[in-house]
Amino acid sequence: MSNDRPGKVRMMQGNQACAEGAIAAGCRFFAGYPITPSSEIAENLSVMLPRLGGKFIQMEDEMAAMGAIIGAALTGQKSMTATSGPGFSLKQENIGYAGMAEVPCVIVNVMRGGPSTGMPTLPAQMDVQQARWGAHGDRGVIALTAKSAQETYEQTIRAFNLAEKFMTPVILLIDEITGHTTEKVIIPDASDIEIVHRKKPDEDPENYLPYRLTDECVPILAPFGTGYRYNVTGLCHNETGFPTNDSHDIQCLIERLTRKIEMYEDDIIRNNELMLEDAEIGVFAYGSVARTAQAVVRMCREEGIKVGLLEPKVLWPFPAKAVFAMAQKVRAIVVPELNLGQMAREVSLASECRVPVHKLGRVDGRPIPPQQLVEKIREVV
Amino acid sequence: MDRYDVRLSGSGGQGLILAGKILAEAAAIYDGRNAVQTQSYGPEARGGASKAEVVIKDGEIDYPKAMDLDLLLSLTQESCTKYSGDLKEDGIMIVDSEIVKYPPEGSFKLYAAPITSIAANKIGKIVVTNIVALGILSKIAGVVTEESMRKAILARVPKGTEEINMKAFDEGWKTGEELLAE
Amino acid sequence: MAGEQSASKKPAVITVNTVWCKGCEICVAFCPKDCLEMEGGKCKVARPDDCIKCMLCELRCPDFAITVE
Amino acid sequence: MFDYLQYVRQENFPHIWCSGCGDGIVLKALIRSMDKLGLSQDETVMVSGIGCSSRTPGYVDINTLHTTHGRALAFATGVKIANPDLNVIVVTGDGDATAIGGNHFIHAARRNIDLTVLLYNNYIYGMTGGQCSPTTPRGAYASTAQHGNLEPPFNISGLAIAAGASFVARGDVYNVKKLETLIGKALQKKGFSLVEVVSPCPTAFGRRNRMARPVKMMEQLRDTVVSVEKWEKMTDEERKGKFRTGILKDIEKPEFTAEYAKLIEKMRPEE
Repeated sequence: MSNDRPGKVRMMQGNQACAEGAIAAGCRFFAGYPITPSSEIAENLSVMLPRLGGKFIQMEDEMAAMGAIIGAALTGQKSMTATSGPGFSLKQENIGYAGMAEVPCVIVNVMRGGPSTGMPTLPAQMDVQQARWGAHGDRGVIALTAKSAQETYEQTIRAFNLAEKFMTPVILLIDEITGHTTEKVIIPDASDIEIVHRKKPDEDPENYLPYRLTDECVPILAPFGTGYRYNVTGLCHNETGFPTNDSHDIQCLIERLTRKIEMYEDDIIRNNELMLEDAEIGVFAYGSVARTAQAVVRMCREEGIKVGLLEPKVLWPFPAKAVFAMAQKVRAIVVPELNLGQMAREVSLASECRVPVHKLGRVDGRPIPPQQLVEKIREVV
Repeated sequence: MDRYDVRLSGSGGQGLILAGKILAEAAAIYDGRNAVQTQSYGPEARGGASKAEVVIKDGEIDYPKAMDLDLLLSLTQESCTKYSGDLKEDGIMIVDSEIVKYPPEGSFKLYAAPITSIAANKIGKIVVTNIVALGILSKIAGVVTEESMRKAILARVPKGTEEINMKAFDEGWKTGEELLAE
Repeated sequence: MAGEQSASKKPAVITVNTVWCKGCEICVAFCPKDCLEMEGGKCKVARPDDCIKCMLCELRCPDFAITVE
Repeated sequence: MFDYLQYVRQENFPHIWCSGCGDGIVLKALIRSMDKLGLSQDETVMVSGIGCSSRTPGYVDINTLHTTHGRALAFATGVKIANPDLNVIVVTGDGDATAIGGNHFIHAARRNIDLTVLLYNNYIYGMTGGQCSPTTPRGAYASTAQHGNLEPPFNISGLAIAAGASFVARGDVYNVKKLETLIGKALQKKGFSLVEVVSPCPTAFGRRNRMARPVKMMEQLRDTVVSVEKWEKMTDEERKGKFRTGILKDIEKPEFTAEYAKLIEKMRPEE
């Protein structure tokens, strides 16, 4: 939102910024299914993609949309889908597939409240743990978040970059407030945007192993149709890509799927800190709630309460180190969120009982206004 | 400038979300400040109480929803009753005089004009009610320049409707002047 | 395919890959000339000279185990 | 001699299918059709879901994608739209395509996207142990219909026709040469094309329904299959217990990826 960056200034909704970010990242395939409050992402891309020679398709259901983007990604296209809570649940099996088969793609979830159909038109942050553990099985997960239209634009690009770099589905969690808030977005020149493309194999097709074990832990999958014929499966497989029941191969695979994210945590995780150096009360807030928290840090400082903010831009992998560092400095941590403590739980774990962690969970479909958080902090003090 | 919080309320289908976007763009793009526009809506595409909110500020806007309202526009009785609680004591309330028969009492300044009728009768198109309202509120609030409002409207309205929308804005602006003079 | 085969006068060479054969007996049961037999749960070429190279055993073998030349 | 070996991944043989399973017979017919049409192995993709038939991709030396249960058509739709130059073949079964994947099946047909679908219909869930499927005949026995199946079965080809497929054929693994011809026609068709292949499952279906021997199941096929031409001349009485094979529908209609290419072309001047 700072005005000093070069670029073109436009007013847009978070959902539109997401579509613009996808295009800037090189996304040329979108498959989706209508669901409030994410539908504007699909609507915008249905207009933009064919103009760029890209492909848009509204599929028959959420599972189909997720399957279609995996299929498209295997041809080398950067692919995306967008949904909201119930649709995210329906996609989980195929998100797990993309994790297992190591197919890069981006899933945007404009969160609304649940369980079930819950609150279609109202904001919530209730899918934070679903993003981590929604699909069955064990693997590393990358999930980003954003609090404004500008950040949504930037984080959508980053989601594609991380997907391509680590060959994995990447989730972007925004909420109804961010998705539907119209505000300034500074669109940088294309030359100023860092774009990552997945690696291409450099060996002959005869020697090619799609899931070759390397120190990097990230496979190199050749796009279908480029002369490298291999098999992709959701079953446990070995380096060849064919299914296996070999205990060693299976153990290696599942461990690698977790390790390939864990070992790069420091590169992936990004946090924003506000007045944390001398803070006595630490606030941990993400997504649209981080905006409330920013306002509250300033309001409390005016009152003489030393509050600081730790705002993660990446929810998974969880920024445990930053939370632990904060826990060593402050007297208490407050976690305001639009759920009943999904991240507060992680914060408690990461702070290793150094300080009390106070939850402020609002689940009535309304944002947390600054006054409510200020009162909570006064109570904690 | 400190935050200026505006809420445009009425019923779904009156074009208040578009009006909110226009107001925000006038402030942010053409006046070069910051503005955020948010909305709150129910499952109905038409009818029901609906609101669009705009926060205007020179610096970064953290909390994006309107808090203490500087200005409330209400085009229906239901929305006026439901959404007027956050209006500041010295705030501004603009209502459709023919529809909002029972505005709440308070120390705020109340301006009432037959906004819907102006659109329907003087302009001849009820769909421009939102633009008439924008004309009135931008004159009364004085928070966005007239020139920027005109540019923002022209950039947003469908091609071929520029003239009628400008006419609606002029009429609203004039009504605003009259209300201020009273 | 059948036309090519009948034009050839060479005797048929029927090969069975007994590692791949799963002994379903389909080839044996539907050979019009009764050239094949089962032996130890696998297909065995018993009377190759009777083969008319109709190819049906090869076409119907689910296991990719029979070829006729 | 036809050389199947250049098309298969020999390292994965012998395959996992049971003795007498028709799946290998279908695969061979497909390979011969591909060879006859000269389809490039590099530019052909096979997509499958879950089940016995869906293990086919592991054995074919092309680009292969073994997906989640029921979703093969969704993945295949993504592959085809993203790169319409690829030949995309979907291999699926009666349960995979018409139970859990029924929605994708009807919509891929409605969309008329250029996919060739080989649907192996064996009336049963073979891989999971013989549970009844949407095509298990009424009264037949299955591990979840041990008192006899109460439900009426789907007519899969009829379903595809009703949903809008441009090419629908039914074949069987007894009449292998005819099957090969039908698959060849389906591969050449620009549009959604289905070949429903009636293919026996002696292990999971046959054993429970007094046809444990593969030969017995093949004989039953031989005795119940009627060509569409002959079918037309039969009385209702004569048709009882029999089914048609051959081309059931073959029409020209707009194909999705071709229509999309036109849209992109139309958008170009605006750039």
